[in-house]
Amino acid sequence: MTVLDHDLAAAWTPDAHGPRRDPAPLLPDREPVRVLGTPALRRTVDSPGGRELLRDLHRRLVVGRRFNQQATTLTKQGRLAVYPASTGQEACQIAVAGALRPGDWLFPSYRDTLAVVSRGVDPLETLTLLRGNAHCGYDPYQHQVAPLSTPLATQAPHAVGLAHAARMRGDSTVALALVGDGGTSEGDFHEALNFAGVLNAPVVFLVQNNGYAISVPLAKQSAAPTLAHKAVGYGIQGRLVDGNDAVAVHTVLSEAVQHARSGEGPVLVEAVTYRLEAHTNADDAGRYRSAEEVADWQARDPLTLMERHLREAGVIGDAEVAAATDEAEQLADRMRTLFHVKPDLDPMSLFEHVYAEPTPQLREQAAQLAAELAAEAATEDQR
Amino acid sequence: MTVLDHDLAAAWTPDAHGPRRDPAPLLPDREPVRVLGTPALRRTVDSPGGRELLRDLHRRLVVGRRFNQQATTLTKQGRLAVYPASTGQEACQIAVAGALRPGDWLFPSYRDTLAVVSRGVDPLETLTLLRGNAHCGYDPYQHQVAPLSTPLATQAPHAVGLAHAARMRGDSTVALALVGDGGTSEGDFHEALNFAGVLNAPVVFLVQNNGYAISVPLAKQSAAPTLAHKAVGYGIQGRLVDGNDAVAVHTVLSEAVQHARSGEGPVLVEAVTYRLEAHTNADDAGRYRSAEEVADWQARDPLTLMERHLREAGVIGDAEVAAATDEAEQLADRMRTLFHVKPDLDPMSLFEHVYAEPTPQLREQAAQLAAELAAEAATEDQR
Amino acid sequence: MTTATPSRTRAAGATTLASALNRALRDSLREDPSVHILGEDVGTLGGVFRITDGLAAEFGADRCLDTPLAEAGILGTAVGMAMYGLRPVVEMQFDAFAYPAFEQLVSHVARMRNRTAGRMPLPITVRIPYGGGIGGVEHHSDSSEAYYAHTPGLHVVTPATVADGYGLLRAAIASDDPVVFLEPKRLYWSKEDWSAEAPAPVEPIGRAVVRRRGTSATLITYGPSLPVCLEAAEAAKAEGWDLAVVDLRSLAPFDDETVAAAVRATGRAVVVHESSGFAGVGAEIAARVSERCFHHLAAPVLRVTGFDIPYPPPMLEQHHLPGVDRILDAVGRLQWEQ
Amino acid sequence: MTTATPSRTRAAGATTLASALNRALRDSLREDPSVHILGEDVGTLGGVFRITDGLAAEFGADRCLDTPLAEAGILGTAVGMAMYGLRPVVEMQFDAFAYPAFEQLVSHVARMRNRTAGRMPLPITVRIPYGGGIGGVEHHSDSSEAYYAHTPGLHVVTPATVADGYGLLRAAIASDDPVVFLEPKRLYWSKEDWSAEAPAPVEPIGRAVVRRRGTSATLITYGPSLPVCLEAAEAAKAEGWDLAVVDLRSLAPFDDETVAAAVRATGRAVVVHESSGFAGVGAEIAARVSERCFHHLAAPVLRVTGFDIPYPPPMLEQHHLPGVDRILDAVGRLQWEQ
Ligand SMILES: Cc1ncc(C[n+]2csc(CCOP(=O)(O)OP(=O)(O)O)c2C)c(N)n1
Ligand SMILES: Cc1ncc(C[n+]2csc(CCOP(=O)(O)OP(=O)(O)O)c2C)c(N)n1
Ligand SMILES: [Mg+2]
Ligand SMILES: [Mg+2]
Repeated sequence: MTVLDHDLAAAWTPDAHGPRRDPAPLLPDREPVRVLGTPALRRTVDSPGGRELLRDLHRRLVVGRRFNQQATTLTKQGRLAVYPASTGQEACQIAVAGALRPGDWLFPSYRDTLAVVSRGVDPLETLTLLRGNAHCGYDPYQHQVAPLSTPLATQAPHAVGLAHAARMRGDSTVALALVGDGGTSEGDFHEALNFAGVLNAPVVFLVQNNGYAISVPLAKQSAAPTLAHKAVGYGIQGRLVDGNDAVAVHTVLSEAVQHARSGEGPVLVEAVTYRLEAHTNADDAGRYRSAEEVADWQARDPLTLMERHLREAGVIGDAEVAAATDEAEQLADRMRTLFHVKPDLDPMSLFEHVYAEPTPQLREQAAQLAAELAAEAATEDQR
Repeated sequence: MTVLDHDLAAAWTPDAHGPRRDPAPLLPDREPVRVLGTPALRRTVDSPGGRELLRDLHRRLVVGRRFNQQATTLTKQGRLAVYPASTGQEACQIAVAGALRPGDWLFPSYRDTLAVVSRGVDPLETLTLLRGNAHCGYDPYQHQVAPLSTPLATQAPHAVGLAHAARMRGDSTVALALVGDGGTSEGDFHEALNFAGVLNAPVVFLVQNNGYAISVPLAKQSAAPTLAHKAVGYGIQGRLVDGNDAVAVHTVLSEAVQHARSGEGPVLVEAVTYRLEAHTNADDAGRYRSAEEVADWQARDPLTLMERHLREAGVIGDAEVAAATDEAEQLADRMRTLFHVKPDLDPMSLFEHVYAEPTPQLREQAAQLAAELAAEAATEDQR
Repeated sequence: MTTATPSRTRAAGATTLASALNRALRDSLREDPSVHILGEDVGTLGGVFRITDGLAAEFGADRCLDTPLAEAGILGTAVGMAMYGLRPVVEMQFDAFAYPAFEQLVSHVARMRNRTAGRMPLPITVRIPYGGGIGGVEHHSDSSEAYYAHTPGLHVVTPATVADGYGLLRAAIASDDPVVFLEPKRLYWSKEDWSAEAPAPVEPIGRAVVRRRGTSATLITYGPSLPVCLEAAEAAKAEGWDLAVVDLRSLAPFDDETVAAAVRATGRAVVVHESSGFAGVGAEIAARVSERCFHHLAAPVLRVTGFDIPYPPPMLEQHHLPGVDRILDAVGRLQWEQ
Repeated sequence: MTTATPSRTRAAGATTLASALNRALRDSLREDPSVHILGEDVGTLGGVFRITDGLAAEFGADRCLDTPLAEAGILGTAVGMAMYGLRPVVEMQFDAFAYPAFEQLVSHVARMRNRTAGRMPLPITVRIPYGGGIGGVEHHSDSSEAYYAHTPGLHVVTPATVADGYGLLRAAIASDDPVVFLEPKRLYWSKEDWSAEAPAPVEPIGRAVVRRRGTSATLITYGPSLPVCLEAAEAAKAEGWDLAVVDLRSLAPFDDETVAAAVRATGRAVVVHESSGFAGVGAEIAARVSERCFHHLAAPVLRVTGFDIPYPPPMLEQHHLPGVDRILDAVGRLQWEQ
């Protein structure tokens, strides 16, 4: 070979346009990480604080399931306009709260009401969107929870921007964005992960791969080896976890959050799970999936799984289960009470928060509505 | 471990939601594929038709460089409104034409005028967009070339749709979409690759990674190991090639097109190259890159490289170089002649192709313009 | 997320808008092999509103394709399909979820024919369920017609009746131009005596229709507001007003002839639509009616529209939507005492 | 791609709109540490129009950030930054390249304050160079203001003078509401005697200004069409017309007071803008002026706008853009003989 070739060889590495990352450490786990039913569970039990952690996860799972059930019941009673249940995905939903610190931010998607409630937001405030009385009933700054995002994946870039801003400020905040398997197809998902990689923002993306986007199965959504493999294209770390194993999700998410917090970069976590209920109460899941498939996954219910393994490991017994069930019933009671009170509705509020100050146009329109309401009230008084 | 665990282990492979691909075959070449200066060149020379292929590639490179030069000169003379030169990227530009068959489709980006001309489109018709007399001056159906796309990456989904349509029709058409390194950040790029993977559409994406998106260097564009690594996230094959090695680009692109044509799926090819000129004539590249860097890449000029290696290999000599130069000068001559004729401009054409039939509103507006033009003409006649 | 799909109880002879649309799609697929439907959940599920119900089963998954969840990708793919000679019909799941496809629509779908001097037309139909009144959560009730009507190169149509649902959708799919087909989702389950056996011939796009003759004033409206206007016209009788009602059906192109004639006949006009008023389609209607009928007008053209606010949560939407009272109030302000 | 950046020859005391905008950004960055600029090529290059020239050097790459090439990502990232208390200023490179960010703008930026009952305001400024007349190739000359003006929750402003460039941009950045700041790119290099030493105080958004008093008729315009209208008003003198010219500056909110007063004073009005007329901002202006000034109008409000066609290639753009003659023609049609 000539000297020229040698020179070129140096130039023609993948680094020709600057330093690039080695792909090897970015590739996800070969198999989804599991703890329940593996030797890792024993290690967790024996670790300092391990038993408490496991009991806490179990308790949250029990309460989480009850939350989903009660919200579903309220919907059947007409108290919620629509409810997209996370039944079957509770391991992911509750792990979120445990993996984040108070200052961290959560960016939920429309199905993630349980994650929001697990983070501490009041159930009534969380559910206003689905009840129909207000878009976002909670103060995002109280528990650092962004509004539930209905347009899919659009909140992922918000998480990146917030994490980036926090990092510039010198804060140790981590942002966690929740996306569905369907949501990963959206351009915003791509742009968010790319920005995260380039900015090295302290952000974690959790994809709850429940196998369906409404009726569309994963095979029609993506041909990727796993969704976690998408990480490599952004130079960020991919992780794959059993999304029905609450301990595994907790562990992997905690590691990811720690990775992001320490400045090592963003992480994309794929949790393989299943939604046991229909897409929403309005959906007819029988149109697109078989009863056998649902039964298969019911046999892998995250709650049953957890309870069985923790009992087996001697971490919980009847007392813990009873205590958790009690707490769950208290929540359900509270929800029933809360939702039996008619919501406070002020039509004039429609104009209040469009801008910091209503524009002259909105003042005119508000006056029109006020006059209409007054006229209506007068008519009713006359009766 | 219990039976339950065993059952679960089966469920918890990455295949839990259906068959997924093995990532290994999707990962790109570890180093960009090179032919020039490697033993592969000799093999090419000795293969049937090898010499002809190499001479043809060389000839096209010479002509392509001249095209860029002449278009740049025409721009300085005010004959083009703006010109984004592909100088330095000619190896990629001309390889495109060679890799495609007549029935195949090309989806170029705004910088790819040389690729369009190499495919057979008339230079005058190709350049109307940049001259300013018409948006797309050529008939896309004549040579199966979509209009040059100005909004970046937006033509990538078009390529997927066309390839998918052709496949449904049973045609053996392949679509090739050209995107820049910057363009890979757009949501449309992601959505196109994802659709391609899911539909298994016969489409090839060629990313000409020239290190910059206007002033933004690759390191601020992507943290990926290589852009070709993005393929794995879509379950499609990634390839990495030395974009200044015309033979390598030709080889890899031809393989990719064949891969797509045979139904094996889409391919993402990253060609590492460099734009030797500024972004366009209006750009000041000195603001964002050093003279040394440009000089480094000038030393790796695809044309010099090709000529040197082919001479060394005894494939071309002075005669071939002279013949190629002649052809190049003929093209340049023709361009000068073509562009010295004033373009035909009919203001009334503005209304002709907005819809199949002008709407009543457009007919009114056309009448207004016609009246104005008549009045102007009358005024000029009076003088 | 999906909103409730009200149960379809079938009265004898009565057909819903939803099933007329389904029938139009089926007939189009049957008659023209180049017609292909694509979108989120349009295949196996039949769409969240069931407008594509049964079509994948009858015509195969390729003709009625479940796509990945990415609206720009869906419309961009449709562009490529149209380039190859197909006639794609795209379903956007809800109004606000068409926004990710905005660039494809405005920069390509609307302009490709013009860009290529007529050589590369894109006969794409983009179906968008739009509007409120269905108790939908945020992003499920937008009226986005003004964005599309303002974009040269697009036709924008919206049916308000079952028969028009069929006829306009057939016309949209048959059109060699891209058509944004806006489906008033709260009328999906409204019924009419319409025979699926002998559907009306496909009318060309661009003609408004007078739904009710009247002498006092003219209501100009379209889509989901038509039934409200007709109700208002009935109620107006009690006030002594005989109101004409014009249903535009096509926002672009606009039927100046029918509209101007209907306004000249009464000398007074109110434009009614759900979408926010500011720079809405109603502004265009009011402006061109004022321009063309100036000397016939006894009063300014008034508008009754949604407020200039983001669409409200379900429990407050009735205050936002133009209702009968608000329309009658506007009619009352048409300077009758002069 | 980028269009030519004309050379900036500096007359003594004369300042260009471009440098006034640059100065407004610099002053904002200096005075408020929460102000952050982000966009394509805004850092090292200083933007393709050099509006951010020197800012990365002076304030660091974090305060003036070169982003990846993805407009939805840019605006979405800005949303997150604003949620954390920053005041992002986003640059979209050209009008048509803001379309990929349409969903973020309409579904989030415009609605977050309302969605959260005022708890999560998004003080984001989205700078968009817009309009034609610069010989730009396709997608580089769109006038997209109607899309934004129709969207509740956004303020939409556009300067037509150097002083307003500075004042309005400062006001936009200072505003606690999201502002779409439309920069008429063909005025970037227009010069005025404006002192960068003592810039005018920042005015609140929402006030129009009468640029020329007149008695015969009122031209209502904004942004790139202001100089054309002023020129038309000069030319109109020869026809015996004394035209008033109103510069809206803010499309939303709209200054009804100033506009209505200016129209009532003359009884005749022509609205002028570059964007396509159909369902454009001019329709809103004409509709509301007709509504509010009905009995003062001697003629219908006319509109002179771009045609309802995709923006033409550079060599034909002069036929599309409203020019002095077309404006005077419209003034001539204001029924003077009555
Ligand atoms: C941009 C956008 N497009 C379409 C929809 C309508 N939609 C709501 S939920 C859904 C499926 C979401 O699937 P996935 O992301 O897997 O989340 P999952 O429902 O499984 O939790 C769709 C298509 C939407 N909300 N946003
Ligand atoms: C959607 C969109 N955003 C922004 C632009 C403006 N623009 C034109 S070229 C360019 C850089 C493109 O970089 P790259 O994709 O690497 O292609 P290259 O110019 O290097 O060929 C930009 C930002 C555009 N054309 N389209
Ligand atoms: Mg899912
Ligand atoms: Mg590049």
